[in-house]
Amino acid sequence: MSDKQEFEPRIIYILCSWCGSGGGETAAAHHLHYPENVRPYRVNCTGALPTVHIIRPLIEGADGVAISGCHPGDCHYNDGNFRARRRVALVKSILDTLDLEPERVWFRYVAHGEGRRFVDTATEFNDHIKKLGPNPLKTRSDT
Amino acid sequence: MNNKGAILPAEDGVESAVIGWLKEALSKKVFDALLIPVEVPAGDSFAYLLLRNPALLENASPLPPVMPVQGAKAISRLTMRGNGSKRVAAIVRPCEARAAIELTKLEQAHLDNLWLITVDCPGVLPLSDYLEDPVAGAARFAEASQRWDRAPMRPVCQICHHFSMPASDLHIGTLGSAEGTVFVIPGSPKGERVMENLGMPLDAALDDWAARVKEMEEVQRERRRQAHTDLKAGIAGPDGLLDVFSSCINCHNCQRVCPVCYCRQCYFESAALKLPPENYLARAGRKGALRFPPDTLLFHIGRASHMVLSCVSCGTCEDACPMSIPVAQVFSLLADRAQETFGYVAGRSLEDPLPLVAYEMDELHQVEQPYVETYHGLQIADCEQEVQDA
Amino acid sequence: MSNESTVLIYGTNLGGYRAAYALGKSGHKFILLNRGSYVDEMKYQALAQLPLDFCWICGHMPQRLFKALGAMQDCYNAELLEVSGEAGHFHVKFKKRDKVVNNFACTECDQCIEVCPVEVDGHKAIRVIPEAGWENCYVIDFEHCTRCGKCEEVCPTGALKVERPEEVLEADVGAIILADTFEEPSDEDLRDFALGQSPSVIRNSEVARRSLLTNFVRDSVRLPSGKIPQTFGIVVTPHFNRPGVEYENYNLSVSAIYRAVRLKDVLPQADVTVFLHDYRGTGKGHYRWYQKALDAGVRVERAETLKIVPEDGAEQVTIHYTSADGEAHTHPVELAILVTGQSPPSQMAELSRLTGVQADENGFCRIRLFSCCETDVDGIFAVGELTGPKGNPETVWEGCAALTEVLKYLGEKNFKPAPGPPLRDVSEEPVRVGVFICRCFGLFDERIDLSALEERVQALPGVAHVEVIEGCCTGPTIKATAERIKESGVNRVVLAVCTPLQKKGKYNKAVMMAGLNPLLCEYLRFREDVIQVHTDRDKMLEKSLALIRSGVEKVRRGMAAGPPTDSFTPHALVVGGGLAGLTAAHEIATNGFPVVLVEREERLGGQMQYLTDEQRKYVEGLISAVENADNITCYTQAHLAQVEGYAGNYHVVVETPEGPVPVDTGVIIVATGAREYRPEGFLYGQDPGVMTQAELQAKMRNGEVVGRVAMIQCVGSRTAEVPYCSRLCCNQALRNAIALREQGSEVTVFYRDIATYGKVDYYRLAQEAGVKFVRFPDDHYPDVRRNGAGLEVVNGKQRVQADWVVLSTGVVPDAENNQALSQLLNHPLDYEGFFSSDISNYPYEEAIKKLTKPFELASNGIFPVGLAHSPRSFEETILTAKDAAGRVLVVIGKGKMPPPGKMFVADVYESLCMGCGLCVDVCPYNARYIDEFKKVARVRPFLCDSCGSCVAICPNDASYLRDFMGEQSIAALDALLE
Amino acid sequence: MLEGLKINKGAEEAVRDLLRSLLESGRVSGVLALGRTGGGNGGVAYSLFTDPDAFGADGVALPLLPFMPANAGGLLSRLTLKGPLAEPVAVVVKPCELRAFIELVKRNQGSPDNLLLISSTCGGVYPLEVGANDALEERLPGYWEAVKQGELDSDIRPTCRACVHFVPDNADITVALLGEADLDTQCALYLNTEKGSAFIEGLEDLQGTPLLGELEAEPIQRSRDQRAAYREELFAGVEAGLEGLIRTFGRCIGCHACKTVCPICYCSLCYFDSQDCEYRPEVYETELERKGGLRLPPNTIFFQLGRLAHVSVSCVGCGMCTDVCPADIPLSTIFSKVGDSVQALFDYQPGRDVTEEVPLMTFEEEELVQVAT
Repeated sequence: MSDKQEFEPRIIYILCSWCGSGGGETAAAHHLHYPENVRPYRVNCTGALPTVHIIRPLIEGADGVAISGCHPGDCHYNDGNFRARRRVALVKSILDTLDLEPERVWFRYVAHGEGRRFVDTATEFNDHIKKLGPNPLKTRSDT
Repeated sequence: MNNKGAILPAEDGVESAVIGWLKEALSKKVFDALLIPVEVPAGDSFAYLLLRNPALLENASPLPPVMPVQGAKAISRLTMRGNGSKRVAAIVRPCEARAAIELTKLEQAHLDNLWLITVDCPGVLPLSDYLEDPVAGAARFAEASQRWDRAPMRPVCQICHHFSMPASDLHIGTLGSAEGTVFVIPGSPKGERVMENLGMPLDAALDDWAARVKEMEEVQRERRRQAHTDLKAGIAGPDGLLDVFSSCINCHNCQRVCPVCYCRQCYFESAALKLPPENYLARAGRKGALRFPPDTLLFHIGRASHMVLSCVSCGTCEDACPMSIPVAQVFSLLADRAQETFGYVAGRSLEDPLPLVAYEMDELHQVEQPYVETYHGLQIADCEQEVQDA
Repeated sequence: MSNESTVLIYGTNLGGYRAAYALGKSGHKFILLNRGSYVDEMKYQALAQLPLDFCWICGHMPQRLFKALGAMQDCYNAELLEVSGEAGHFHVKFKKRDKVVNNFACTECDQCIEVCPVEVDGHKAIRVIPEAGWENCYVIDFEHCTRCGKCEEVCPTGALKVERPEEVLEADVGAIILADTFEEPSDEDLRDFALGQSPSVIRNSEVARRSLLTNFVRDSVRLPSGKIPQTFGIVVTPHFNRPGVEYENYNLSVSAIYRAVRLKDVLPQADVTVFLHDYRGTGKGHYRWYQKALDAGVRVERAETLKIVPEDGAEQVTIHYTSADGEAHTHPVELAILVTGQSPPSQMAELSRLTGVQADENGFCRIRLFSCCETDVDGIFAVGELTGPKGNPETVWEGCAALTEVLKYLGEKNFKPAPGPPLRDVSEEPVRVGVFICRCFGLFDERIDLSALEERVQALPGVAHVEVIEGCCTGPTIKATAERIKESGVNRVVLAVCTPLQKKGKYNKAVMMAGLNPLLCEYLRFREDVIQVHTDRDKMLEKSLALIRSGVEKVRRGMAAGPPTDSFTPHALVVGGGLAGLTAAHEIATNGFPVVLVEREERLGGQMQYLTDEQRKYVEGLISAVENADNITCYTQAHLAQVEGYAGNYHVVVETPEGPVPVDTGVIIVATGAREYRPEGFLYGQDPGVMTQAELQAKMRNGEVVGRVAMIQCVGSRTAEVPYCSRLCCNQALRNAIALREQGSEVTVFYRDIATYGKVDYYRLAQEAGVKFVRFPDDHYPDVRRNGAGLEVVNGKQRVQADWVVLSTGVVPDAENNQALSQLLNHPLDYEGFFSSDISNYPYEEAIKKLTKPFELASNGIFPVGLAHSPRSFEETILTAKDAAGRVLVVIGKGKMPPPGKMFVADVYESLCMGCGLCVDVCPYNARYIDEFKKVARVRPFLCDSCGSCVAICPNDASYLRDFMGEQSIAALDALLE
Repeated sequence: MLEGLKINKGAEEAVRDLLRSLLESGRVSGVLALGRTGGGNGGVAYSLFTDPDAFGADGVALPLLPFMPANAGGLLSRLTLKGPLAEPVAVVVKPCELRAFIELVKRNQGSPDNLLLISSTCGGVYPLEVGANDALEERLPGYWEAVKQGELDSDIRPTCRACVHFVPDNADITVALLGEADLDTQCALYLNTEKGSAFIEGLEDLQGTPLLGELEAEPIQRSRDQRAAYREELFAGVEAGLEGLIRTFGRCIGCHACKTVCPICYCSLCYFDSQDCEYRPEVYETELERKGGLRLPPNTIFFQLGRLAHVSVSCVGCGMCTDVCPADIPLSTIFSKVGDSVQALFDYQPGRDVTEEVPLMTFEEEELVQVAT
């Protein structure tokens, strides 16, 4: 139990450069705080995110990968988020089939103005991953 | 689909009947050339031959005991740059035809001038089993396929439920046919035209065939389900999975022989993953060690994310694995689950759009993480309590 | 003397913004007078009427861009003082007072907020207006401000001045665009709805305002007690308000329905009722929302009268209403949301006095007939809600439509962005990465140990130089940073700064001034990702290091490349020679660009049989103007036979009676129109007394008249086959009904919902004129029968005798033609079979953000207008055509153009590309194609918006963005994990 | 300079101790060596170890395991492809792997800087399938017994049994194994270079006595003679001529796995997988017209001959190609046979010396077209 409390997850938070990142900017403008171990990674659009970019961190050291882009209909490029959703579904299906904890991947829309939601997502995801415990893959040397 | 077919006499067995039929088609100029497995000169394996000379059909086999090369790969090689001018009949197994359909959607094959001809498939032997003693292998195959006994066949063939007519142009139905005959079944207008040109009226009812196929499909489906359940128990979680792939030598041969892995250079061999030494040392430092070459698991999962939606479970990967990893079985499981997510069946039809190209606005909400409103803000639970109280 | 080239824009409605954008793009400077004290203060419409709560902030970027480039002079707290001169040569005098904080010099360090001693309602007297969203606007609450001046002292860049002097300025301008916003009805205007009398009544615009920050969560409707209401009443107030108080634009019904659906999304158990008189969902896709609401369990109550009564001390109000049968009902709700209309602009009288423009009888600015924005004064234009109740799409369309008019009065272009500084070729140099860490004028030092960070960054592999800089977002710091980069001798740069989305231009400028290609640089959000969101100094240091390491790994692999260019054929092709096509062709040609007009029929003019005399005359005028124009080529009895190419470079073959004619064009305007629905049943075609509205008009023109007329609405609209509202029929029917009443006929209108809209309330006029209205159910039309006395209309138990039965038939797309053309042009049709104006229009077809998105070629240089796009009235058809013409004029003059993303475009490694075409399929901009000979994908750079869809779909990284190459991203991700 | 060290521990333990203390002392940042992967029924793979525990008594590392899941020459190239190591790394590889790495360094595919190369006199390795089915463990006692005698276990790959370059030329440290009768209790380390010596000298935990004597003793000579004879035997079995080639490669499935695992094949995209070898249908149709029939996928012989032309001069005879061939074609024998003659022609021995230049490799793509089937 105490181990789990001390466990500090390493989290990659993949953000689209419009809404997802914008949420982070709004959060910053309001000085809202979230755990330091959530590390943002910006892509132009969640629709530009190859599946490998979700899988790789999970193997190479992340305890969780969260992805936030624009709400349905808000995508700066029209449909990138719908495409991202399909890709996330695919990755989750693969992880699920292999019992590799698909719940380590989160996909949640965050709009530019949603600083609160951004921070809540980072915090909630961090708590959620803490409950799950460390990602066993990231310490496996034989991957 | 037409629910009528024609009956082809096959007193001397399916193989010679089909070969004879193809010879006739060649001589009648219904086809200009055939793409068909032919025994190699040393007699110890089979290879796809594109032939126009009927004499070369002597050692051909529409149902060879092994599948050294996935036929869709041969079709792709022939037509990747466009439709040919010659009418080619490709005699392939159902899984090969399905892969050809996928490759066509991926612009790696062009089928306008190519007829996919399939035969009810009893499966094939594992390549290594066969190569150990080709003569004995051939006999074992003949005996087992006669009885539709899949036990000696490759593990994925044992659980194949798409062994009969895929979206091919013509299909040879051997199941449910009367002794000494087979059905010839057109599956497309293109196929019907061929029947017409060959003077084969569509007057045979296919009920017996369809019933037998259905019956066997159900058995196979159940087998598949059971096998997948057992398999899943074995590969579950990081421990199981890494056990299964622990002996992988990173030769990437599974990818190289995979018909739907159409990339000239695989992403997992690309510059993206070639990193400076400090990267490898840092990763090793995090884990205590880094398997080298790195990215074995990334390759398998990543490759899965690239191709499982088009995977036809043909088993070629497993045949080509020097370490006997049950890669085809694992991928058949991944493929079934992933394709189910999108309501897609690889190779079912040319019309179904590839799942990652299309999308619906209203779908897959299960992957959207619901927002627990004001997670750390106002105590929403209290408010809800309030609502309930009210 | 040539005309002035600058334009004065007064007011900040969406139309004004759009016009500003169009002017800047087409090379004209403009002065923007904002009555508000910050950028978004006067944007009522966006909030009040935006039926959606989505994020559309990216659509507003251009304004800032033009200021940065020098096309825009923006004035705050502005007031117009004097206008003299005439079209082409106006002299204007105005006063302004600059914003307290000059955003361009502000680093958003928040030190002013920290030192401010005054705290009101949990805020300091100086605070950020978060509603502005895309940039943090600092405002002072002068009511509470003590003028202590501490904020001014602490401001590191001098961006803040508590007391700004009021300045009076004068300017010579060629034209004036009036773009003032409307007023929301006041609490007093809404007194019947208990607004201000109970916490349980709230405006929809208020919900939208709250939602803009939270993307509509339950918080947006939370009651003051903290309770989440469970019963909602959504009331469309103009349906029940006193006449003349507020006007309805056509968005209101769908706004109400949309709000109801969203409520059900977040509170599925809630009881949601929408109160309206009629569901007036006349816009594209509006009726689908209606269905969606019903499916979601929303109750839609059609009421005759409605009043909201507060309950003392309770968070509850009661909605008293009468239903169509006259029965009175009450419905208590915990929250009533008022969907309000528009009140006439408050500035109208003043504007009339200053400029001479005239108000109409309702107090809106009057515009000339068949013109979208010409006022009574030449050279002065009015756009958006200033001229009447408007939906967002129309407002935005008017912005570009105004351009077509304004350009006629302007002189030579007077604005051109300055060329960038020369860039160094670093391809032969070994990689040397420099990391520049912003201290934000000392602010960051307080939060993090910058020298420790500097030291640790220095030790990172590949880092040649580390330095802490003051900032890189004000003129002097940009220059200083450029110098430091240059001096350090590095050829790759990581800038650890803030908000790259907003400040990217500045950062690019700094590195370009240092001679480096922006592709060799990475900008990190040091402030947003570390400084302002965390507290643990050690962990912040670790995180900063990881972010910087990640950036270093990315730029180490960066490759420089220049912006690709492509040519643009400065010709336009218009398909369809009806009103829309003629208008577009005329506007484009008048501004000097050759146009080819293709008409299927023998003559131009389209469906003239439906027009009034006045309209007919107007169209005939247009026809002769088009036929006599030197630079318009008309082909009649012609159609498109072949279309190849892409936006800017279309190669079209037009099949004419004289044979095929090749046409090269940059853009294609689709104005192929639609057709009238031909009714089945209702004894139509069997009894001479049954006719359509158009046929009725013909009879009326001949002076025929009868005693009893029955009209049936929605014939061929809102059915299973035609699932939309045809928009035109209600106004047309009621105009006819009123005219018939004037002739003494008795008129009964059978309807589902009367979907009138606009300044003239025909519904009320018809009721006043004694037209009878009978509602029929959604799922059952009235029957038309013959009996001895003539015709009889049977609606349930009701029977109405009539001499004529007039069917109000809708507009249906020309399905066959549209299908064929859609395939030929590779341009999608919408659900209803009209041409889609946007490639993706979820969830609402006229989604405003798409309209404000400044990318003219996003729809591939194809502009559907008029009835080909959607059912439109005569005036609206002109508007869509002029909007398209305006958007065309913005781009058509550019001979060689770089892509909108400059060097940040997608590209292909040919040796890896398999030509599978997945990237072509997923590209939303048609920016890709397969080179059939080499069988590899290629990029049309100037259609590429760098979205990266192609990168993600490509299995083997053959596709890449120039700043997001496979090896960059993997290395950056790995570094982030360390 | 210390030239050798005799350690009073079994070879395996001594090498583990050496590597562990190199890591623990910080003299190296990592060790590339074989190790167990997976859980209970796992396999064997190379790993870059940073944790010294891997070399403890129960550690997963197996540095001297007679198994080759990949040619480590290629792995060292991968490790140092994008630049030399900034920190020292020790590697334990087989002589053929070392030779392959030297060839790759010559082609700018890697850098030996900061690498401590440890090799051994090699008693050959088992075929891959032995490692795949857990049989490896059982064979080890027999293997080491044979090695002590200077003999090779009969199940060792034919390629190894025919290998005459089993003494590492370029290692910084050579672990004497072949013919070392007291292998279980004694370990002789030959420190061939100053680098090797510098890393060992003063290393705590590694006590031993200076070693005097020659590596090249009788058992090594004997083994070399035996292997040379077997080599001749193998070469004689290669079917000659075009017919022979066609027969031999008849069952090739065109997977190009031989190329993928070949350490010398360093191209990221093989010429035979490139666009140049993707043809339009008309090309096949013309060919069909001429020959009546053609094999698909094409270029079976073209690929093999072409690859011979590309790599034979540097073929180190590691046998990976044979190991992975799903069609069981004895590729390594053929490549070694051709390699020997080509190398003799240029008087070149691949991997002998990093300063020795690769003989100019010229070939013409056109000349071999006629032999393609």
